[in-house]
Amino acid sequence: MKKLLVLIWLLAHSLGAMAAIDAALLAPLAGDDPDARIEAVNRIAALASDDAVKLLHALQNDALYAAPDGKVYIVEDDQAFDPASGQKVAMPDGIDGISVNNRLRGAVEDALSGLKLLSENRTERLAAASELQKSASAAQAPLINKALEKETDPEIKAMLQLVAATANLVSPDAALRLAAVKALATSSNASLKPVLLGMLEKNPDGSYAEPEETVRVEVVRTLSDLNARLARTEFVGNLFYGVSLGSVLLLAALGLAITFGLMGIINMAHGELLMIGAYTTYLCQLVFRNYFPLALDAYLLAALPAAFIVTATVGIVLERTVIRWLYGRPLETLLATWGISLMLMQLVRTIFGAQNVEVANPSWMSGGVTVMGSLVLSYNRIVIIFFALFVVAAVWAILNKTRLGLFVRAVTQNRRMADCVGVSTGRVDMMTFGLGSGIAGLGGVALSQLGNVGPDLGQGYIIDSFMVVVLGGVGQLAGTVIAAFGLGELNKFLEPSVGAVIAKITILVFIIIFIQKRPQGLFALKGRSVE
Amino acid sequence: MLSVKQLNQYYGAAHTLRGVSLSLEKGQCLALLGRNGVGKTTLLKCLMGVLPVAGGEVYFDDVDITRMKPHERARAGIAYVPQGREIFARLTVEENLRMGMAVKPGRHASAIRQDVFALFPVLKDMLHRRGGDLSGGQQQQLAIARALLADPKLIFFDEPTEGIQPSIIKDIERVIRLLRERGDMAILLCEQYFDFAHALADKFIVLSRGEVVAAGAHAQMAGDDVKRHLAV
Amino acid sequence: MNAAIKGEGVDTTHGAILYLEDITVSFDGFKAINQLNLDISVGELRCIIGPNGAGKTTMMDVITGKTRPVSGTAFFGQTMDLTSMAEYEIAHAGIGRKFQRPTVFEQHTVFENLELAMKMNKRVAPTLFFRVSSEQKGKIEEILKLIRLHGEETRLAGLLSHGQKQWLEIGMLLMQEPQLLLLDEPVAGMSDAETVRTAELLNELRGKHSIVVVEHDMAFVTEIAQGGKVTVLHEGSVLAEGTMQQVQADERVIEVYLGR
Amino acid sequence: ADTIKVGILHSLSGTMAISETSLKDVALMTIEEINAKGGVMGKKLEPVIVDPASNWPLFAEKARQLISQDKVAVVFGCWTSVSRKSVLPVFKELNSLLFYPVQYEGEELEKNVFYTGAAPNQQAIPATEYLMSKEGGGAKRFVLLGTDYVYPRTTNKILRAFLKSKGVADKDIDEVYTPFGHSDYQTIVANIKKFSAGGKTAVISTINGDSNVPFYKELGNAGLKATDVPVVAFSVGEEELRGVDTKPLLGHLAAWNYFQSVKNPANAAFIKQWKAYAAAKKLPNASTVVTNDPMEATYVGIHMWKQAVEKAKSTDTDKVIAAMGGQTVKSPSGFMLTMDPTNHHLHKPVMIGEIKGDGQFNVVWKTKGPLRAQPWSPYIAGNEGKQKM
Amino acid sequence: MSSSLFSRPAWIGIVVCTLLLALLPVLNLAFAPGHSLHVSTYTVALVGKFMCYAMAALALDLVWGYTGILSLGHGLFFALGGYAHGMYLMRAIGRDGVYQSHLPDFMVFLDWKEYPWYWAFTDNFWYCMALVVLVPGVLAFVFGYFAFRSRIKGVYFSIITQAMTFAFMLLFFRNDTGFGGNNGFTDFKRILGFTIPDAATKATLYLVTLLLLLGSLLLCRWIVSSKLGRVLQAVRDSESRLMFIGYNPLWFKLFVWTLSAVLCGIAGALYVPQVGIINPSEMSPANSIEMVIWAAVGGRGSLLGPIIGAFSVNGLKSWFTAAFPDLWLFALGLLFILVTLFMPQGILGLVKKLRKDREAA
Ligand SMILES: Nc1ncnc2c1ncn2[C@@H]1O[C@H](COP(=O)(O)OP(=O)(O)OP(=O)(O)O)[C@@H](O)[C@H]1O
Ligand SMILES: Nc1ncnc2c1ncn2[C@@H]1O[C@H](COP(=O)(O)OP(=O)(O)OP(=O)(O)O)[C@@H](O)[C@H]1O
Ligand SMILES: NC(N)=O
Ligand SMILES: [Mg+2]
Ligand SMILES: [Mg+2]
Repeated sequence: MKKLLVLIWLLAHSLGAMAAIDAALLAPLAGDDPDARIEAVNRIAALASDDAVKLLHALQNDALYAAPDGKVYIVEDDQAFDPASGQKVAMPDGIDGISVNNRLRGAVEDALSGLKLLSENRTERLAAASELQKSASAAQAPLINKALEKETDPEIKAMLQLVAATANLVSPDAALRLAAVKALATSSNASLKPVLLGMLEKNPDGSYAEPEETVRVEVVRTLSDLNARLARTEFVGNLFYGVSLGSVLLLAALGLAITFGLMGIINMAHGELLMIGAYTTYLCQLVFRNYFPLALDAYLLAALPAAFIVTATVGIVLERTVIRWLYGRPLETLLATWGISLMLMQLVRTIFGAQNVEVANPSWMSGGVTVMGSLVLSYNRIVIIFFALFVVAAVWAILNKTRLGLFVRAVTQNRRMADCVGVSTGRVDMMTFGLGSGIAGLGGVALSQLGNVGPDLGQGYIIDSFMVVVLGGVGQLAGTVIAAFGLGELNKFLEPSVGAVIAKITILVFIIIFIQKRPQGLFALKGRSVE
Repeated sequence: MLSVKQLNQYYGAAHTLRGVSLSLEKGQCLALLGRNGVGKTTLLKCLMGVLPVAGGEVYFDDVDITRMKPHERARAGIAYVPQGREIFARLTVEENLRMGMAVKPGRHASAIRQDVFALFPVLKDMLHRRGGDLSGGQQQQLAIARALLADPKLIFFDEPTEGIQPSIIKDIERVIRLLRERGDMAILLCEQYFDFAHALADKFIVLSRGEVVAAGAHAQMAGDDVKRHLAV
Repeated sequence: MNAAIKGEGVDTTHGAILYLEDITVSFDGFKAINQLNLDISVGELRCIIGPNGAGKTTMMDVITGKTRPVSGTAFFGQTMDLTSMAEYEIAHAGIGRKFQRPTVFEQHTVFENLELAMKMNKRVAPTLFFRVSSEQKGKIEEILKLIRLHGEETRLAGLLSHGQKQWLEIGMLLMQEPQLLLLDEPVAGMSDAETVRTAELLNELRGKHSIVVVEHDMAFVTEIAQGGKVTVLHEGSVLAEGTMQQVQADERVIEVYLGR
Repeated sequence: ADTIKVGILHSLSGTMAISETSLKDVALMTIEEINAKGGVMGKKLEPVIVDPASNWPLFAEKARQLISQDKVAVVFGCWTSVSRKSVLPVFKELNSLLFYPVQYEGEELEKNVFYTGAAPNQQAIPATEYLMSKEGGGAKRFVLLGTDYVYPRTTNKILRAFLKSKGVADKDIDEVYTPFGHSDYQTIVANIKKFSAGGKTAVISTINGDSNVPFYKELGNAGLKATDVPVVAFSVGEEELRGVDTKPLLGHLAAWNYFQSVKNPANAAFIKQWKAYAAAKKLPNASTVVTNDPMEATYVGIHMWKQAVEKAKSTDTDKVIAAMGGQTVKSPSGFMLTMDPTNHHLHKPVMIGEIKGDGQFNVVWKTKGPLRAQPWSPYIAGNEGKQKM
Repeated sequence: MSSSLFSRPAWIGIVVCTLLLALLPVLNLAFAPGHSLHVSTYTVALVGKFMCYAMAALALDLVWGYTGILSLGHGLFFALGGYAHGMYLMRAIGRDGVYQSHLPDFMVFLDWKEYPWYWAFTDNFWYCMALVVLVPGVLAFVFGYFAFRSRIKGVYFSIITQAMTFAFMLLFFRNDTGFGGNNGFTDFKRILGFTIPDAATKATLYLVTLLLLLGSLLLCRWIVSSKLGRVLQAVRDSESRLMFIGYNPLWFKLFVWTLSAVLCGIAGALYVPQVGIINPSEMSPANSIEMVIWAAVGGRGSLLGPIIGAFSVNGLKSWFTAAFPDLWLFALGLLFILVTLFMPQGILGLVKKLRKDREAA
């Protein structure tokens, strides 16, 4: 409905005519009659002037204020402007923000996107067109046709044609409807489905909602195309979600793959190292917010080395003070690291409070890219997938291409002999544990971009991390990677049909059964060397 | 080169080494003899720094190494072929050999010297097999090769012929002889196989219940006194 | 449960206690044992020699069920197919083994090691209700003396020296009273005098048990082989078989094993 | 004794510490305030704090310890319904008093408990009505999304019955549960998107605790805006939003009986007092502390108990219970709240707020005055006539 | 291992402790509150709970300390025993619940009209007691059979036991599963007709727990000091060697594993009426890890150690959570670290060492 109003107004007035905003038009905005406010928005939009756009933007961004006398001002950086004249004015007393609720905000958005459809700027038009794709109605046909006439860009044109076709579905002209249904065969807009299905339904009197047989045949065909496309989208979606979950599991588990997988420390404080990594990210954000607000989006890049260093340092301190006395007694490490875990959690709780702290995605990681019509792949998840692969590659290189890697493996297999051939085992232990902890810190940076940052963050990942490492085969990096992505995919393909809990239970049962088949995990070592 | 004075060691309350003293010069081979359980391995472990000593002193090149860690001794030029091989079971043969070069700075440790393969050809065929999968004798060869790769100044052999086929025992004998004759190394050979030790040693000591009960030069080695201490 | 687990009645009517036929064992394509054939007669003491890596230990692994061959058959007596039995079934059927590396229960005392090995019904309930009889105690004493660990029976086995562990393991083997003893390098790490003692012990056991000994100590092998057969393994198959003199004179054996 | 002991039973560690720690602090602040004004009947209040560590059996043990060992006169505590259920038998057995400050599912009336949070008709039902109204977006389809435990289950059962009574068909309602601590909402958000293709959809979220942040982050990144699919939450308040970047959440809703953004002198004083207290006690993040509904409910509860004790002139449980009925407190929500003598629940106003960029709420709807609680929802068959103790 | 498992002082300690523990409820009933000899109901309840934990720790020691099988899932058996007993206790509430229905409250608000099939006969106390033994026992047997047959060992075994308890926790958290979801069972009224809050009922439950704890201790002692005990330790140290001398480790492991699960289940069953609630968080992996910690702190592989550990860790926890509500995690965490570093054999190990040192001196 609201859209219809906007568009009628837009048409009724000659587009592009410049007119100052009448104060009378503004007055209802400050009032509290919701319908009047919406009508005011629409009338302002109909002015289609730069001032109108500016005003609507101000309304959208909570920058529109009202004085006690009912006059409306735009306030920017503690400066008040009169929207009617655009002049800077003295800040009136008792000025208060005009509150916007969802309904009004929706109306403003629609008005703006209608205006943008005729904008000079291609990106704006494109955005407006894809916005319209989500919900188009018959009343929009004239505007869309008008925009279509002017439009030269093929991509936007194709979009608008689909929008026009959607609008034509309810046209009284059967030929138009037929053409529309045909045109929509390439659409992947899920909200078409109920509309098309509705055309196939029978009225109470037994006649079809869509009277023409030929159109109905076409509807069935389009529907099956649409369904196929949606199914494909869903499949790709699940695939992506699985990879994404897998990369999270992988980042959570990688550090443990080193401290537990290679060094044999049942590190129950691993989760807390993730948490410390996440809190370091938070601190980096704070520092940037306070000292480099202009470069705020770069805080994450600074957080990576910072988190690595902080967690590696914590790891090294733990190793030197506690863990180093426990080599060769893996179960004791469970006990001591459990204690460490409790202390670290409480420490963070004491310093930062029990509540979660806010870590925002930098703007380049907010939102997502739309593919296949409707599937949104969020940037933060895409970035994390690539980040996970990068970290794995780095760890792999360190362990297999450097002497440190060789020494680590030698020390864990036969500490005493490694010492006897000249390896400073203490140093290697320290560096390895530091590395594993640092990697956990990097994992924490990634996790901070997806979920909570709170004292309990680590507890949510510790079990999964152990499952991943064990399923992959202790000490097998490749196994860890495959296990993480395998579990991610399995989870995401199960979840739509059975729900999150049963999916998780199924996965745990799967792990139990899988270990029966391969008692040493996915990449089991075989032969005498194991005994 | 190596000089040990009045070494004492305890396992709990058990006094395993009682005032053991010995000395060894460059180019010499000292045979360490004794029955099972008299403390031979324990002595080597103490000299390598794997076990702490309760009393006594160990000098290597006139440096007091009594309190040094094993890896410090290894870097100082001591290599060890332990009883029971102590191969890194899940490293490949190649990686095991590389570990032998752990004492050297990274850039000198890039390639494995080919002469060890001349000595133990079987290792060349097995380079990519895991150390733990090898047969007992193959592991023993690997352990010796690993020790030699460190280019040590002093080397401890703890029963190097144990489980080795006769032809390779001869090879090992040749190797040790070669090392001795090269003259740049001191060798401490702990051995139960008397003939083997006899063939190589310049001098010997016999342990019994942790005490040196006989010592002497090569010539006295075949004497009855030694036999008595070795008999059951 | 089959007869094997009760440990009674190995059918040796054809005079042989162990038959290996065309056994092949492969590790990732590497043939550790290749078409191996071997018979051991009842009461025989057979020495097996061969280069390091010839497959001697692997052969014992096959006999004791530790390693499964990719092809071939292994029979204990006429009826028991070893390739289809579990390790404990084979042990219970009457095959005892001493490993190349001494393996004893390090956290148990010497006495307990022997007690655990002792021949008896080794299922859960009998074990739970077991009490050592004085006769059994006597037997353990006897073995303790034999392996010269008398007076050490309350020490933890883990604290023994290498050679003492070897002895203990032999003692455990004897407690099992097996029909067939497999000894993998029993004198490795023993002094010459001790080696002589072991040879005496084996000579004593000769005839009471069937015995297979793997050793590299030629003096020892000569001592115990006496006139009996010696088998030389090489690259997983039998290279030569005969008396000690014959084998030692064999050019191929000298070439690959004894050296010049 | 010259002091009156009062117990504080909130988790200071474990998963619930996130929410409950600030209730402990508010309780301490209120006690300090009362003591500063002379205490109760001339005696100072002495708080006894224990940490039940988010462990339900430990709640029972600690409750028993407070009552029988420390001899407290009253206990302020609990957050989750399960913790309340686990301590109930103890309070009944030892005939002691519990003040419970959190919104819950109803279906309960206990003589020993005073409920200062909302019952479903004081939160869930008005919020749903709002979503169906023109101003609220006129939602026709509903996703009932919750954490799988008694509070969301029961609330959704009531809501389903309510929606049915408003003519919403079963196929237009989707009920989804996730476990506590669930953190991967990709599939669920994708499903919401799919479901919303079928008509104007709103999400009613009874997600509790840690899961809210990942849920909202996913929602924001998937491009589901409040103008498309509004989400109304019953367990997300100012405190929870401290841990979230709220820019992508603009316009999503929450229903409570109090918001920090409510403007009135009582609230201004309450906020000021809390901020000063946080700064004085050097609470972590003292500069950014916020107030929220359960904190307000705690504050009100303690004051009401004080008034009742003074009226009864005794801390004896039965006397205090008798005196509680009809007590009123001018609350920071701006309304005079009354304790219902028959059902031990507060009469509370209902407010609906939209999330703003600064983590506060913009109140877009509220009731004219306080509503009486209906702990036994009339939408559930068999509950008629159960509204009294 | 020495054949006389408990030394003379240990026996004296056991007898003295048993008598002291038995005395607690008597002092509680015999003396009025305020009397200097009075022991508070709270203390008695607390000690009752600790005894249940001690029994679980003892059961864990049998598999971990003696057989080397580290279970990170024993909380599950404890909880299942608790749930089995809890089913009876729920049925015994009758129509006294909030909804005054014959069904438990949670079934009413899930709209269930009848008991699901697996609740059949649970109104019978003895049937539920059978379940207390059978449910953990059968589950452990089946799980153990497959795991041990596949020769799953070490951390692999530990992790799948953790997966098992985690899976069950998620399952029980679901309300649809029919065990009360997150809330679990609570608000019990009576047992075998006796009112649960009654002091006499409580004292009886307490004494039954004490007797069963003592019984379990003696049973375990008998087992570990038999030859079977030595076989178990051999399983721990060298399983493959054991096979080559003719033992099938599968049945030995399965025997102790199942027995341990059953003991744990019984402990859980005793716990529920005394604590008054059972819910799925008992199955959380953290709870199982805590059990391991009790055993380790006390000294594993010694039977008495885990009991001492369960009492001391839980005692400290109870005290700390009240005395230092903001800091107790530091104290507890530090305790675990210090015990590991300085008392590798736990409290009992330290005591033994001190005694030995004194004898030596
Ligand atoms: N870790 C230990 N703890 C206690 N006693 C030990 C330990 N290791 C060895 N022993 C004892 O110390 C003594 C010396 O042992 P050692 O291994 O040095 O003997 P050895 O001379 O090398 O014997 P072998 O020829 O059998 O190798 C033996 O009696 C042995 O039982
Ligand atoms: N699990 C395995 N994986 C790979 N190779 C193996 C494995 N087990 C044995 N081998 C190889 O099989 C060959 C035979 O080994 P085996 O141990 O049987 O030799 P052996 O005759 O006992 O030698 P030795 O006299 O040195 O003890 C060796 O080359 C060994 O490296
Ligand atoms: N009552 C609640 N929010 O659990
Ligand atoms: Mg030795
Ligand atoms: Mg061999």
